[in-house]
Amino acid sequence: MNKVFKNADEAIFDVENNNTIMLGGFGLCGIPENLISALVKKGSNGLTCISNNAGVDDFGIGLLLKTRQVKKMISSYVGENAEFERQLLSGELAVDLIPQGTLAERCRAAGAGIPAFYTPAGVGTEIAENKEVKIFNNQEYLLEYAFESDFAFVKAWKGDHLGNLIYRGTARNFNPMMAAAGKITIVEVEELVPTGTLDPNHIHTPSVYVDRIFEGKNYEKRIEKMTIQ
Amino acid sequence: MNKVFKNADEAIFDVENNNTIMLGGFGLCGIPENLISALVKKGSNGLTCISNNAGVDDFGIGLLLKTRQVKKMISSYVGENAEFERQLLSGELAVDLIPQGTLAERCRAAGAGIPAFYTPAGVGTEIAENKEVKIFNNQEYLLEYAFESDFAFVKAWKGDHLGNLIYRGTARNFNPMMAAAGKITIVEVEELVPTGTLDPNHIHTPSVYVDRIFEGKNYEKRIEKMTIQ
Amino acid sequence: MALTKFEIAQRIAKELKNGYYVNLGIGIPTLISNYIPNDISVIMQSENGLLGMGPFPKKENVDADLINAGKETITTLDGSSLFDSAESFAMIRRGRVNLTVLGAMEVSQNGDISNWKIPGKMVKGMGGAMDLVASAKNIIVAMMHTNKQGESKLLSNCTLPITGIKCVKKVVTNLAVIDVVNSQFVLKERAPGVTTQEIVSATEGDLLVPEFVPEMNF
Amino acid sequence: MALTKFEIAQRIAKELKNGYYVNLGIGIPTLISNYIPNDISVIMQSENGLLGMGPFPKKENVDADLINAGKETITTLDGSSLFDSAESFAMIRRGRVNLTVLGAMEVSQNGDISNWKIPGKMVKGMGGAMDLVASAKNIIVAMMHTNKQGESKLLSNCTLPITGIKCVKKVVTNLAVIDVVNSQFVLKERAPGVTTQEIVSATEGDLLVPEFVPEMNF
Repeated sequence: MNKVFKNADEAIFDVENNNTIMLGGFGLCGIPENLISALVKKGSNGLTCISNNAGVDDFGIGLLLKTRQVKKMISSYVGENAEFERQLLSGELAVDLIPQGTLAERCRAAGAGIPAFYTPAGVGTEIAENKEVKIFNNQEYLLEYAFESDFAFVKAWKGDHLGNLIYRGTARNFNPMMAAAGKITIVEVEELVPTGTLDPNHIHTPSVYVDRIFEGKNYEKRIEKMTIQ
Repeated sequence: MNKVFKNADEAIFDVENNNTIMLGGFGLCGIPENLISALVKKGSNGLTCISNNAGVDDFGIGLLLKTRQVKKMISSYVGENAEFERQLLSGELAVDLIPQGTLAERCRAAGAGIPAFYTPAGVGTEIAENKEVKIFNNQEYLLEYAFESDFAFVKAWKGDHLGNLIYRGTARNFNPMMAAAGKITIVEVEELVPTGTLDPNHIHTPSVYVDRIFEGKNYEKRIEKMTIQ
Repeated sequence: MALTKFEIAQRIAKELKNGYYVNLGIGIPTLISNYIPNDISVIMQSENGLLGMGPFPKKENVDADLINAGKETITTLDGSSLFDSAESFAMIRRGRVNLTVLGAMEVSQNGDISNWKIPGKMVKGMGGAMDLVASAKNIIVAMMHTNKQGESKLLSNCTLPITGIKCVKKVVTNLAVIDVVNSQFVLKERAPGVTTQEIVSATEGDLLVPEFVPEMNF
Repeated sequence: MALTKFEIAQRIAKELKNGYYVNLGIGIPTLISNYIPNDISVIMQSENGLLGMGPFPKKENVDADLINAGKETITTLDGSSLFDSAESFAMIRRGRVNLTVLGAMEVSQNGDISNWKIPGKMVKGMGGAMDLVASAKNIIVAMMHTNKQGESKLLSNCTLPITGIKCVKKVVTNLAVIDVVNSQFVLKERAPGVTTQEIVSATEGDLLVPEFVPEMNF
């Protein structure tokens, strides 16, 4: 079975309107740049995007917002871009705000075949509304569910032809859990290496989770806040 | 804060009778040899041990069984040793058998501050007795709880003075989840290296989970079933 | 002629597809790796934390830190990955392992399996079997058609404690290949020279027998 | 004299102990890292996946793959470790992060905190704040004692949407150090030159004032 695709355009051949897509990344760090561009080009719309953030006006998921391909964002922190705010206020865009740790764990649960789990985050707040509360050791916890998604768009540093992945720095963030969670997991890597060149002990995402992989190009890796000494 | 201890004897100074201890390892692979020996020497008894297996007659947790220090085993597969069987049949030893994936996930949940989660393993079997059943997507799942333990005894390959750990091969197994789960986590490593010598991108267990660390000695690393070409 | 356990393994090997991730239980299932067709590549999962399990090591390469779920010393391969036990069962529960082959004491016609406990005997534990049968999408049981007393192991209901319910999709025995469909056994193939009548007699559960039942080929 | 935000950070830095793992929120909390005593070593957690956050990089070492939770470019240190977001919040929920310092819009006398949402204004989200306040064992709030309208931010009940309940242990403001004990604010220290009466007036919630309230020292 060949998992290697030529490029992002070919790898997303079966994305359809109204699909739910997980996108790795924290801010603009570790985002699947090539896959986002290909999705803009493909024009699929009505999308639900699960991603910690929503990009900036002219980069990341912001590009999909500009083309109005996104129906709903499921994120922990958004609004670093004006178009997002405009669409939200006008009602064109729906947003589900979820505590970041819960967002991460709901991805992890999906990737681990755990349909639901209890977490303390949000107890006593408005995000607890309509959620099941259970008490363990005299403390309240909320029941949270695994995410369902049609695709996971993942960015890794190195990957082999079988789909084993290694991330770099804090670009790892949500990528490994989403890689495991996606019904179909599509991965772009900065460097596609021959199978057998990565140390089995250093693999972050085992190949079993990866359906498609390709070597991305023209990485911009934009920096949101350049801070120097 | 200094986490580095001289040896296993000093590292387990506060283990008490009737404590619950998690012990890493699968079969005899990746077991905390030095800590087990020190525990035999210390003689603490009435222990509850959470460990995938129970060792063999003269190695691993078998050593603690021989000295009758163990009151209860929580494991997925046991009985590779005669003394274990004798104590079990005579009623001296209690055993809780738990599906291996549930055992692993209950450790992981403990280490992740998740008090409980749902899993399909064991639905319709006798291990589902007295457990809460919930239906998700038309399938039944069992509610399973995070383990509580007083100590985690962990074996890693390399560790630095701060407690960052790297495991080797399949000796990783239950060690990382137990390292995260222990109320007090004590780690023995084959090689204690200066802080700064391990690549941050290759760390399997971040230092935050580790309370005590020491360089073990005289590793036997016994092989249960030697199979060669 | 009824199949040997090696022939059972050989027949099951035909179910493998290129690129499959496979978990093989102890016993007959382990033998399957000897019969993987040359033109396909499958990746073996060992639930103690390895994808891409290689053959036994040469004597000089034995490594105590590299064992499989049967606690045997093994090797890694190009493309292998190592991980912890939580991750290992995460991929199993997630349904990412394409095929699981297990031994069994009993299988019932609705796909229940019993393979972990005999009342009155020392119970060693279920290991990873309950997680595997609860989550794997494709489970094949490899076993003898009858037990040592000559009693059928393909039953209307399991008599031994259950390992998992409604999970077995296919059973390959020394006599036949049998699918589990709509709470019924369906006879798909006969061992060479074994008659349909012999299979029917050896099967306690409801067995649907199509008009033509081919002999297995390997 | 009321403290500057830098002095608030400086005072909170005194709460750090050697070996502490610390998560610092955006704003005043971030400034704390400038005041860590020389004789102790603390390890900064950034919830996007880093333990052992180092200073900003030199221009030539800027790495787009190394940012903190505030999305600023940073560096690693000896002993740093990198991990995914699930692991990052695992260690937070597990209670392994010793101290969390956050800004707030309001704190109530039972330890509730509001810092993520103002009704009628664009809501950007809670990020990791809800997880942090629900799990951290030791939470210090760094904030001004009153808002821009001069109204107290230390209240009997929060008026804004809550981020977490009964979680704040200590509040350090420009006027005072105040502990939260048994659903009551307890005045522990005054900013240099600030009177007890000034603090009482600026505090809407129940404030227990001990007979002697020392001035802060740094």
